[in-house]
Amino acid sequence: MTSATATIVTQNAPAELARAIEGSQQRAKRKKTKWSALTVALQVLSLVVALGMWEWAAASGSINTLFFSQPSAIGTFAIANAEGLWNDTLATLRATVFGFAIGSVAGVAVAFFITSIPLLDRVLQPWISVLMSIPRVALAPLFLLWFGITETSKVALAVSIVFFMVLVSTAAGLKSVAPDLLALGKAFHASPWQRFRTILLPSCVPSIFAGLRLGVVTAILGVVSSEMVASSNGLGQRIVLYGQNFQSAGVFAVLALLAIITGVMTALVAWSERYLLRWQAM
Amino acid sequence: MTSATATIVTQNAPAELARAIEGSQQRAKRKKTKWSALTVALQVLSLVVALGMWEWAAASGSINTLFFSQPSAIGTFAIANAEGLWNDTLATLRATVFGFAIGSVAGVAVAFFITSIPLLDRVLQPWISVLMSIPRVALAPLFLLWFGITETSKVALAVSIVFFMVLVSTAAGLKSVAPDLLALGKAFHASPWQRFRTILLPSCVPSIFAGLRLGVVTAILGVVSSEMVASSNGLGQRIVLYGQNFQSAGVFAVLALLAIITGVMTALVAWSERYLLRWQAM
Amino acid sequence: MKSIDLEVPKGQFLCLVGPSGCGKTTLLNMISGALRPERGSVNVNTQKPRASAVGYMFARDSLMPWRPVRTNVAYALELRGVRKQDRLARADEMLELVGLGGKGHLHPQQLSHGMRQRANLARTLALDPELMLVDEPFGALDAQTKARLQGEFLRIWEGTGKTVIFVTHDLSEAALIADRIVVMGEGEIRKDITVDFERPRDLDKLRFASGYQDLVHSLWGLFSSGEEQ
Amino acid sequence: MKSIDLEVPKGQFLCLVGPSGCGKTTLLNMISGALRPERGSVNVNTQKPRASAVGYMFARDSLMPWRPVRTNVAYALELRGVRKQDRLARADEMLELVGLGGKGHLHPQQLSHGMRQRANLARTLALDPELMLVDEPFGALDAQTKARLQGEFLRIWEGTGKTVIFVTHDLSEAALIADRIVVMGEGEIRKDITVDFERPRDLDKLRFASGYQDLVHSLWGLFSSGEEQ
Amino acid sequence: TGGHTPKPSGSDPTGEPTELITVNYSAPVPGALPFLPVDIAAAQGFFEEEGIELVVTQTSAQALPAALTSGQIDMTADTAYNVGRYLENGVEVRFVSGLNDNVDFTLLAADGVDIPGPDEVGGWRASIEALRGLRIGTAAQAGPIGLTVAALLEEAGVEEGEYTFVDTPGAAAGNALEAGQVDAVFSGGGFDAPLVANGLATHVLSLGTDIPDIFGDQVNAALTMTATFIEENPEAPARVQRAIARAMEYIQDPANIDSVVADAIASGTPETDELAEKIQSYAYSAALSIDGIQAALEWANRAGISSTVIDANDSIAEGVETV
Ligand SMILES: Nc1ncnc2c1ncn2[C@@H]1O[C@H](COP(=O)(O)OP(=O)(O)OP(=O)(O)O)[C@@H](O)[C@H]1O
Ligand SMILES: Nc1ncnc2c1ncn2[C@@H]1O[C@H](COP(=O)(O)OP(=O)(O)OP(=O)(O)O)[C@@H](O)[C@H]1O
Ligand SMILES: O=C([O-])O
Ligand SMILES: [Mg+2]
Ligand SMILES: [Mg+2]
Repeated sequence: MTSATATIVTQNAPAELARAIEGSQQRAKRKKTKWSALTVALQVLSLVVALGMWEWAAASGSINTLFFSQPSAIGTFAIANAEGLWNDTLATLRATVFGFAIGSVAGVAVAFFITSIPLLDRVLQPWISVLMSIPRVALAPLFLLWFGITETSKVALAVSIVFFMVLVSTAAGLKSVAPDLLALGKAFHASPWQRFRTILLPSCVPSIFAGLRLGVVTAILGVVSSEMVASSNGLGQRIVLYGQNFQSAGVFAVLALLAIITGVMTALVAWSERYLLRWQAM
Repeated sequence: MTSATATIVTQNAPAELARAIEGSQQRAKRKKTKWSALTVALQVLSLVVALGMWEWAAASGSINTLFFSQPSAIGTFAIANAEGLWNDTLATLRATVFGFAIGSVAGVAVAFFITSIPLLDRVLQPWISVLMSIPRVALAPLFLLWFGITETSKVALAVSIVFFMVLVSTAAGLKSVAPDLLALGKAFHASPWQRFRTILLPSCVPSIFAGLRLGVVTAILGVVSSEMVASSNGLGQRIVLYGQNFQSAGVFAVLALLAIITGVMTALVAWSERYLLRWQAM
Repeated sequence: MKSIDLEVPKGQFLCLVGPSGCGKTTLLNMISGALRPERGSVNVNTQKPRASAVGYMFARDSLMPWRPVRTNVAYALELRGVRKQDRLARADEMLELVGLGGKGHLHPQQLSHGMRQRANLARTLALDPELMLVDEPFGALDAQTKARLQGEFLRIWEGTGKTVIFVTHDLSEAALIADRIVVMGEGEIRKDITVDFERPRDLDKLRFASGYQDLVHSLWGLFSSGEEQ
Repeated sequence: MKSIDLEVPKGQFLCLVGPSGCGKTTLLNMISGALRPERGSVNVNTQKPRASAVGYMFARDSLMPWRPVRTNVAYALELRGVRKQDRLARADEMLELVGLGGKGHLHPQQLSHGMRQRANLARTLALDPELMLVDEPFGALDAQTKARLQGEFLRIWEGTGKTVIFVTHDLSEAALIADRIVVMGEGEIRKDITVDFERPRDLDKLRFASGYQDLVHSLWGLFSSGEEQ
Repeated sequence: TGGHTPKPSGSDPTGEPTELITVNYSAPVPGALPFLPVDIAAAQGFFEEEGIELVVTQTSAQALPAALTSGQIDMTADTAYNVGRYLENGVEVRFVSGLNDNVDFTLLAADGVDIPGPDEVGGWRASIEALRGLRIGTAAQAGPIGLTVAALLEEAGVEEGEYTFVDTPGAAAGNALEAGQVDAVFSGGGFDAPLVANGLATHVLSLGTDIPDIFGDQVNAALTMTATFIEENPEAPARVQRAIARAMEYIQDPANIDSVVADAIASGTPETDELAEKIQSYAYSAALSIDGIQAALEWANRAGISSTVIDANDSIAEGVETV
């Protein structure tokens, strides 16, 4: 066998190391401040380029505006119909917020309850999978019978989706609480309620929020689907109306509003998560 | 300050300990063999009770069979319409499998590509959130335009949902690959392709499958939504058809078929996951 | 068939040593009341009720990452319903005692491993337990930090009169700090050794005293026969 | 301003000791080529190209949990494109060498910590490196397993003529196994000590030899000034 | 016209103040021209003048039966032959007002697909027969229009399996034509106009005028109300019919055409240059034609939309004007 000689000559080596270390720490920091100037600039640029190409393709006739509309027409349409769109946006938003809130709280509560009884957990597993996967739009007429063509009906449809998302995600989190902390609770004789409040709940914050992030998107989906099937107001209804009547500018305006609602709600959820998990960044 | 005396008298203590240990190991094992006889029995029982109550409520007139049908009628309907249902099940299943497969592969591939370029990752983040959150049902007409009222159109809608689910989940997994293994790849001078094949991909299997599990459900949802909006075959179309024709037994028969498709596909995904992660159980 | 019959008198510092998996942690859990023995009995005679009289310090630091050190230290008192003001005052006092005065606002991740184990100790002390169960507190620390914390642990403990059952894998550590070493191995008590170095101990000196060296040497002898799997 | 100027001759067993965060791992990474120094130079003179000549053994075992031990050990050879049959044969040979013969089909989780570090060693040896970089291999083990593995590591290494740079926190360990101890501290080389106990060493005897005890004593002296943060 | 100045509260023709009746209304397709009188009556305040508060809800065809049964919706506009299906399934609805008399469905050929018109040799049967082997878009193949087309194809000797139906609800017909996925579509209610105007398809025939032996006598669209609601509000049918009658007059007055077009667009009718002309070609009528309804209900049975023939007299609300 052969062997090696290693000569390590690092001049000003401590400074060298310090720089390497500093470099890697800066890299770590940069990762946290996601919104660097360059990133934002490129995001804005990509938006402008995408809209510009769309407008140009429509103007040059490469795409049929009957179906694809064009950014300027969408803007004009939105301004002309601002009041009606605003009212329906509020209606959709209200139902979404209610559906999201009720579905989330119920999902978390039921997850804690079910996982506390392992047998119940196992028996309900297939029920949850099946109920979770039924296309809710097909059930909309039943929701209508139960809740009427009211806000309740939209909220109920949203709840029926959000609930399962949050339930499944929270239950998964509960199954991976650090054993050390569970042992701590036992050794310190925490009561069941103390165990829940000081160990389980804080431990599950990340997985609850994983569910909530999906929940926001699905709450809107539920409300819009419900509105598309039957309702007296809301953006979902406008999609059907504009879609049927060849008003593609209207369809895209509504999609943009939905994207804004989702964006704002997702940002609020992400902000709450960051706030509750601020200790992770320390 | 006070102090304590502790007297520990455990007779046959080693046997004692051995039993405590054995007990906890058995508990651990029981957790793995989820399908204990009791669990299965209770699952079957709960199904029987639920169907029985439904049948009874329908027979006694407590619920309106025009909308809620009843289990016996659903069974009869399914047998009478077996051939047509079977053909449409195949059509829906085919589109679902294609949509799921394409969306998953593309989602994983794009996740690896995007996360390998951090700037791209950050610039695309808001685009992904927005595109992910648009209610796809509203886009169905556009998909019709791009892909026609063909199987391609259904597949495309499913892909557009599955893709983002798997993308986001895989990207999250890539950001939490064990640093030790990344260091190993560097120290052993693995090429980028070797790094991908032997470290990144195996590390991400759990997070890819988290996306795939959601992906199965959403693939079916996408195909059915597409079929409900416009199509020449498939179970989604049958939901609309039976819904319009007051055949609630048909609607529920289709929902049951959808639940079976989802169940089987979910089981296959879970089985693949267990197979690929069989080392975790060792 | 053998039986474990162990009586720990008031104020004793007992070290429990033995290989991985021989049941040291299980035994501590039985003493703390977290695990109930199926046969035999565990008798803990304390003035306060057991939940308040027995303190537990874990192998890992097991601090809650979402709480600052101060409320982590006050955790056991919080569970006993002590008023916020009182328990935080007590936590600050304990932090001062373990040399973390003024660091109460930091989160565990902001501390070094050694500092986290000090916080862990402060948390255990906060309840003023009569019996302290300590499970490999210094196992994950580097040699120097370990040496420093061993000294501080003894300095804090000596004179309190608290009973300590201290689990460790490290024979040298046991010889250094204990009044009595109980060697467990594959389910039996192999040896029960009394250590009579005078207290308070100066560990930096003791480490190189010949009496100590001889004790460690003889402890090693106990393991020459056993083959590790 | 200080500078690190370190020359490691062929066949030397060098121990690098020093407190957490002083840059030991960073230095190993620079030698392995995984990290590029911004200034200064790292010169490794080997017969084979650097990628095959330098072996790296990690602090944690860093075995891939999804591979059985055999293909874990063959990993470095797989990366170099060695044929499957050949690399598995080599892996089996290495496993035999570290005392894991016949355990190649097991997954890392099925092994004890000690066995995992043996597999880790086998993986590093599989490439037949000329220079071995070893980062705290025994840090997480209990005292007895650690003692056994130290002995086996030396037994395997002695006579191969491989150069070793071995990072540890444990001064007693360094004194036991090294030809030379380099003490790093907050960015500087505090001391460069030659250890001339004869080879091959019988660790069980050496542990209680007075020459060894004196060396450890003097090493401890180096740290009397440092205060832990 | 008085439509722009509704009275503070409703009154019956005798001038006595009446109680305000709230009616929940939904059309299966908002903005369809056969239902235009309802939108005009609402926009011009004719319902308010009759003491009716109209609450407009949008309910998909899929959900409408449940909505009617559960009392969420009191009144709906629909094709007359579809009402047979409601009644047969126990959804008790009654005709309360006529809307449009002439059956309003057209066959459009995709750009580049040659289908002979009804004026050529063989008449409408030749046109329909030419669909053999083609892909035909209809709004819901299992719905009334899909079944109607299937029945026509059979009349022309084209068997099931010799053509392909593709569901193209609403504007999906346009998308399907643009994408070349269908060779012909059946459309109506004003939604056909944009397809022609945008060059996506050419007009081949209209069922109502070009197939007089089947559709000539049928009533096209009508307003129905649930029996439960009529029982609770016996005056409602007559009041609704009067409001619709006012709307008809308003639509038929050439002076109002700009206002009518604006109201139609606002309620969702696709905007085309020919909209005014198109509106004026409709045969709106508030009085219910018993013969026309009977013809429609008979067609429903012949086309398989309903399995029995319902007696038109049993399906008309009491107290409304019939001819
Ligand atoms: N929750 C559990 N599930 C399964 N087995 C367990 C559990 N807890 C302990 N054991 C088993 O019980 C035995 C004794 O464990 P214990 O933790 O008491 O050992 P120990 O002496 O503390 O070991 P270590 O030194 O590794 O901490 C071990 O074989 C362990 O595998
Ligand atoms: N990827 C990284 N990101 C940020 N900082 C890093 C990174 N790698 C190392 N450092 C920092 O560089 C310094 C030197 O680290 P290094 O790992 O070389 O120390 P060490 O002597 O090996 O410590 P230990 O004994 O704890 O392993 C430390 O302060 C560490 O925090
Ligand atoms: O066998 C060992 O664990 O070293
Ligand atoms: Mg233990
Ligand atoms: Mg290191």
